[in-house]
Amino acid sequence: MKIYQVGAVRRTVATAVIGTVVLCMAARGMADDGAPIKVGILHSLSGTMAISEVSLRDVDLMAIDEINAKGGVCFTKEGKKTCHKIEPVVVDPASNWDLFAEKAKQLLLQDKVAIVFGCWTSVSRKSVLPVFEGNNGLLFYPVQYEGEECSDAVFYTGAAPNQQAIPAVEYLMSEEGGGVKKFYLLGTDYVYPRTTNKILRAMLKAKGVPEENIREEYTPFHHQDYQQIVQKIKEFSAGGKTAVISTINGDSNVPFYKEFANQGLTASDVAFSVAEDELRGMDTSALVGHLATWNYYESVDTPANKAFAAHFKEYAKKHNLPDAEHRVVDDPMEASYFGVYLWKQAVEKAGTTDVDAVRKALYGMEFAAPSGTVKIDERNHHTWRPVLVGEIKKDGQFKIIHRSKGLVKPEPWSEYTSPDKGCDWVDHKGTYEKNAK
Amino acid sequence: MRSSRQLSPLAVFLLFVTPAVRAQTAPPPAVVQQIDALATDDGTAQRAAVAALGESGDRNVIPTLEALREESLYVWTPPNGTRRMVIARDKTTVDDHEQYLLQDAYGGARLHQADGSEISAPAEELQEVSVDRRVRTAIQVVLERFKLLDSDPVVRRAAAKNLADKGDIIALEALAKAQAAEPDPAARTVIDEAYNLLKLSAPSDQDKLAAISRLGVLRSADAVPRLEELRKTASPQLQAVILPTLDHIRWWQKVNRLLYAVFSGLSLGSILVLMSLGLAITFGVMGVINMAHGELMMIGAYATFITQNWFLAHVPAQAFGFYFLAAIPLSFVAAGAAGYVLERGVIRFLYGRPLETLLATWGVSLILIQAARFWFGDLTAVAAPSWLSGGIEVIAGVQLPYNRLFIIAFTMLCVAGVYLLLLRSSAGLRIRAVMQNRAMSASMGIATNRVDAFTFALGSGLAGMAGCALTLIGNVEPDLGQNYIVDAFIVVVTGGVGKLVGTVAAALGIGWLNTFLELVTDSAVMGKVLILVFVILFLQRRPSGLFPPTGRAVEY
Amino acid sequence: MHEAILQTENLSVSFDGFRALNRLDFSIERGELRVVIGPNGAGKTTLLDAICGKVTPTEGRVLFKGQDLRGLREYQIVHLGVGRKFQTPSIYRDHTVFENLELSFKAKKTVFSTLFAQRTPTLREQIHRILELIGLQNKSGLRAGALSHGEKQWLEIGMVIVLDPDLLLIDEPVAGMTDDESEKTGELLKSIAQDQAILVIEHDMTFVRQIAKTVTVLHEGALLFEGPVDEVQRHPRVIEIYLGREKGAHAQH
Amino acid sequence: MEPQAPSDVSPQAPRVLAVASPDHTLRDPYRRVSAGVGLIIAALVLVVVLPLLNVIGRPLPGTEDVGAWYWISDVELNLLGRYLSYALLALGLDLIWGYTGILSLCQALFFCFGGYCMGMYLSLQTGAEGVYESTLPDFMVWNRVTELPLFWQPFHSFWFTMALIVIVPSLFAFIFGFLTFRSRVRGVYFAVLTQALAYSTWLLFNRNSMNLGGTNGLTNFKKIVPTFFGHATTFRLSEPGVQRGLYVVTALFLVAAYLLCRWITRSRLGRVLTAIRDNENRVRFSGYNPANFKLFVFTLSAALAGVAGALYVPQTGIITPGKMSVAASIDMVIWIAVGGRGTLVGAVLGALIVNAGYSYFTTHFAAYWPYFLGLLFVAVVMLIPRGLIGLPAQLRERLARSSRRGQTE
Repeated sequence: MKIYQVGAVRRTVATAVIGTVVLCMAARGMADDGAPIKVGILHSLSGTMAISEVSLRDVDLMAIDEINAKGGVCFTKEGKKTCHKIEPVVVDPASNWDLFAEKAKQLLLQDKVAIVFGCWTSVSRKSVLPVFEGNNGLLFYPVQYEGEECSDAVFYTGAAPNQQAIPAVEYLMSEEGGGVKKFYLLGTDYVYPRTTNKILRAMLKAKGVPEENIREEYTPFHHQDYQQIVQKIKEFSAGGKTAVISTINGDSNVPFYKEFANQGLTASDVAFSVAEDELRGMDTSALVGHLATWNYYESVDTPANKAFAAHFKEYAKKHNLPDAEHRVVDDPMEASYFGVYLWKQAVEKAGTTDVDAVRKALYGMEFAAPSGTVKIDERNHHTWRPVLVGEIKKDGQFKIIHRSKGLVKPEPWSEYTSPDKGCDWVDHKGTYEKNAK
Repeated sequence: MRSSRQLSPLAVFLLFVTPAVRAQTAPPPAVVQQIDALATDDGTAQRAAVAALGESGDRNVIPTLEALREESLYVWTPPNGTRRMVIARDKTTVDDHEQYLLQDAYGGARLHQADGSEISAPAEELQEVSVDRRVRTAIQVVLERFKLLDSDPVVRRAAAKNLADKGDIIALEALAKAQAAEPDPAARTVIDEAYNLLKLSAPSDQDKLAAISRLGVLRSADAVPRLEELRKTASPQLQAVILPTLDHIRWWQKVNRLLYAVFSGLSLGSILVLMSLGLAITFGVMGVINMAHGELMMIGAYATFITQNWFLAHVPAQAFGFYFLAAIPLSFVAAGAAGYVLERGVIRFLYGRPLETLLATWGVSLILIQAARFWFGDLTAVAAPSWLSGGIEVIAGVQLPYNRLFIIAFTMLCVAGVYLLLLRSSAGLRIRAVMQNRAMSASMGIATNRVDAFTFALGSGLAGMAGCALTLIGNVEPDLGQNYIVDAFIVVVTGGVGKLVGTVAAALGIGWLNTFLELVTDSAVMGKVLILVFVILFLQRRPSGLFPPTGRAVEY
Repeated sequence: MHEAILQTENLSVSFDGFRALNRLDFSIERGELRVVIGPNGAGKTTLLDAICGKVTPTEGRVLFKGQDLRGLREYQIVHLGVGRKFQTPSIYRDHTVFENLELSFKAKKTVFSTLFAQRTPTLREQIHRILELIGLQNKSGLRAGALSHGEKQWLEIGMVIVLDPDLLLIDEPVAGMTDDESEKTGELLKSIAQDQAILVIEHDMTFVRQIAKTVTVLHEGALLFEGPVDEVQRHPRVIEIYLGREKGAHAQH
Repeated sequence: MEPQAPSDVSPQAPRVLAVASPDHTLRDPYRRVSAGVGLIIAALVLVVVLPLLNVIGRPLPGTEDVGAWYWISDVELNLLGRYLSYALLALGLDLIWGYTGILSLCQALFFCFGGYCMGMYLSLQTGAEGVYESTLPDFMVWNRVTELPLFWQPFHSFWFTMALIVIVPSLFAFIFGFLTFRSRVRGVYFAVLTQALAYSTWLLFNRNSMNLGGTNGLTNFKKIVPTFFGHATTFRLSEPGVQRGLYVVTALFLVAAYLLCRWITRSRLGRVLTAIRDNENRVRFSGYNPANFKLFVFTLSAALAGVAGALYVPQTGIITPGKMSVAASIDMVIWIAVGGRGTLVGAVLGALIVNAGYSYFTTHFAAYWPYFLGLLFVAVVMLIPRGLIGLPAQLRERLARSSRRGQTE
């Protein structure tokens, strides 16, 4: 950075000038040098969300490494086959939602990246959405979410509600799942649990579960004191056949299940929304036997998946990631990973990184992901994935106890809460009314 | 590779629960035949075999079934030998190859060679017997029945409860037998309840009537939904009994809820006391607004976490449960040392400028959080030692968790300790002297620098112990302290700065009020918000807190 | 002329059960210069605190110009015409001497009137008069924190004077001053006392003799004796509890 | 020893020499003129030159052209615009903390009140252009709210919104301040109380049932439609020209706020404020009611924060409860401390530098920002208590002191 000599110039002027220079230098990104394709990685590396998102950055970079090692992204343009290395631009939105928008803008306009892989929380996605829509950018979003969104700037590789929450409850209601009759919907008070529970409630109602057999309860972020809630669950679950559907966020899980175990609550099943990466640090003894529903587990028994998991462990060790020895892969990580490959395939098919062409190429595109073949829907920007119900094992892995027949079609608009709505970017411009032909 | 961290706590846990030694008798052929029959993909056949094993009444099949449930049961095909069923859990390394140590499928004892060495096998020779959930449910029922005769009354009670929940009328007989043999009164009550719950499904009204009145006497919460169900179809004669019984049970439920609220208020309050105690010293006595107080708690929590891991690696498994006792002083020392460094490095330059200490320590806390994130990476949690797991059921339906009882007792000890140290010891006299009049104390030969550093380290150490205790109920994570810091300040300010008794009173008051508000508003969020509103309004009425410092020289 | 400007009736102040003032009846007339003496803990400063609203009486009342001061805030009492100087100089260290006086100057003191306040010629003139009176005319632009201890004391007295109060409460004005300085202070107080009533707390008997006509002796929060200086010095009880000790204390210095 | 300064509660600022005597500055004609000229130049640079540089030198669309070297890109100008709105908030915070010595840890709250008012207006303007093609804001549709809640109604109107942006935060600050200042809650107590206030409001705003978008806050803004003399003009937020306009408006507001604060701090009121910081007890005995003065300055700072928030939101495109967290408010205090508390230029400068540093670090040294920020907190408090603005004076004094020591030896 240059130091400006200001000599006898008035203090105020000097400060204004220096300030401006500093700002401009800060805001200006790296220069564009042409040949490699720049891609943006937009995951929090500091702040509260770093715990979850750092792993996604790692797996993104690993996929990019793999692709580059095999020569990069190759396509034929004007009769000539060229290969391009992928150059990741990693930024840190620091778990600050405004900064997500700022960094997204910077990636798209300043760094001119072809694609962005990023976000975890709903709010971070909502914050960058206008940026991507307004500047014709493309985002791969790898986390399960509450649905009710239909944007042509985003490809959702995580689960829509009908691929996660609903199958979990359907399973619990089945004979095999224990014929659960009463549901305690417990979550952290924010959009994802609220929306998910709204859909679940509608679905339970449709299946004839009476109102008094459903309870909803929310706690603040980082809630630690679950004494009374567990006492309430205890009362609610008297008589058995009860399940707690938990959408508790992050660090509230442990206080909840410790209280759960210590108050001697044994009668009910709990479906947690925790994945391997979160279980990695927990004492799982009190969680064994409880359930979760995801579209992928590290324990999926295929050679491709074993290779993926092993490769990641190797990658973690090679790059000295914290706690490298115990690193695991989980659903959002797999979704991040195959997202990179799907995009690569689409670029190769389209023969360009142009957003519109890539988007078109992605419709209906399939990829042999670690969990098996996945497919981008032909119309709605979401991903066809298998649904797997897993039981938590003491080593923090899941035993897969139920799997869907084939891939489940993603429905961003739940059939229970918005039966008349659909999402279609081919024949309609996004969200449309199904009945209004 | 990750198993060393994950498996072992459970291995230890199992060690405490299952009887360690079993008789090494020759297995009856019929049982062996059923065990062999488990090795199939056919769920129905597996369920039949499981049921048959249950009928056998042979307790040596418990390890078999447990292994099957967690899929540690294997068919072992040695290179030159006959297939047999084995249990394989623990790994060992033989000639640089990972191998499984084998256990007998019947009885679960380790298999030994003729020369006494343990038999192990590579993974290739082992074929897992996999089961579906329905088989596992079946195993559960069989195991519960076995557990009715377990040596541990806690296990027997859980088994009875589970059998009642499953609603399997076949278990009635087993329960009756178990009840007759039950020596433990609490367990007998639970078995009694389970028996009568099942008896509600008995065909005769006479049986039902007896069950209903008995359940009423037992105030069985579990009976409520079943009685409701029964009411719809019952004869008028039964109806007349069911209604008052329901009322009676419901009334007791309300009493239970209230009792538990009182307890959880006390528990929450004692946690608040524990985390505010250190702050009461650093803030209340020394006038330092230590925003890194929460991070000192975090250091204490990580000290506990490291202690646990060290015990896992270096201490025999039987002694693992004692790690927590070792962790308490260690967390005190770790956080105290950090506090000492903080005082010497930063705070001593800022005495008398409280708002500056706020900013500087906030900066320190940011650094500590990110450093912890860098070193430890993730959300972690410690395994509570077995002697702090579970709880004591004081009356039916109200179980007081041991970890919370421990925290309450621990808090009382800490308060007593701090009280004695500050007000009844010569060190405390010096601390109070320096805090009241630095110049005078210095002229009387007190090394004020050392007293400052010691006092701050003491406050920090207390924060560390609070962090240690908090691992019993929550996570170990980098921003653990951030969850508590606002609460801790609120407690100290509400109590009146510099007053130990104020801090304790405010913490307990806020604990109870919070619990009460949560009960009334039926929402944890509103409870929390309202408590803050109350505190703000309270401080408007009494700006110096519950126990204000008084006197002519005081200017708040 | 013989009209009490300030009167306390049955005035008691307690802190945590300790009675700093005990049913004190006391009064001072317009234009009077009264000195209050008493050993440490006699309740002298508490008396001033109770008058100016810093502490609330537990019992009894304070009447200023016939008005009960109970419930009034300090600044309201100031506006009624009571000025207070503290034992140790309480001034605005980061402001200049001029600004210190300007801030104290008798004017409308609401938020908006200060926002639009101008430095009128009257204000400058008055302040310069006071500056001369307290002997700081050459230090008007100096940061007050840079003044010597004695100058700070004078500045604070100046700040009280510029309020134009009817009653000045002055707590140990000559503490820490040289003999020369205290004599000047005495003259200063005497010159003000022609228009305004002054209540002075002081230990220094030389100074007391210099300025006082009537002296009030407090002991354990109650009135022990009141009368001319000479009588006070002859009063056996006063000598016993106060002057004797004071002499002893002087000997130690 | 001052009787009214027990060590643990007195709000003290370090001796701020620079502002001690505006009388001096005014009396020195050279400095007075130069300060004035500097101010005008700085204002011109911010309001005219920078946006101009965004217009000229713009790269040709659809080419590989990166623009002239002096071109300030849309992203940069937008960033700067947001920093300037922070600077606006910093001015208010400096009034309350730097000048009056009251540490308020809930400025981010007022910022968000203003921001949410603007956000509500913008959400309603988005109208049927949202995901659901409903006139209700998107989040209400998925929360099954069928009718616009009553408290949203005023935000249909542009001018009502403009008024509420000032009224909501200042009224809130007024009520809170009235209760606290009247009962003489001071120093640390006030800081802790404001922190609790920020915390509880943050908890409330995270709730969906507040009908303010819960954790996701308000987003997906499309346009501003101000009405002038009954004539509505539509400005689409996605257009660079509109963003540039917002920048200019922000810069103008900053200049105006600076002038307002300068007027206040140089009036007798300003001297009362610093007097409260240095010796509140004496202020009372000089016949002022400190509570009223504090209330005034607290309310004013809240209003400035509200305006800042309202300017920030359309330039950022989102407002969430995360912005009003306890940490956010504390971070704001460090802007002032870095620039130099008790000086208006310092507050502005601090806000700009710290935030530019934030953007820079999170791009080029991802994940190291917390270390840097933490060190900044410690270093500023311990090494440069008067901030960057006071640094030259501090160095001069140190130099003078060491040379004096040299002479005496």
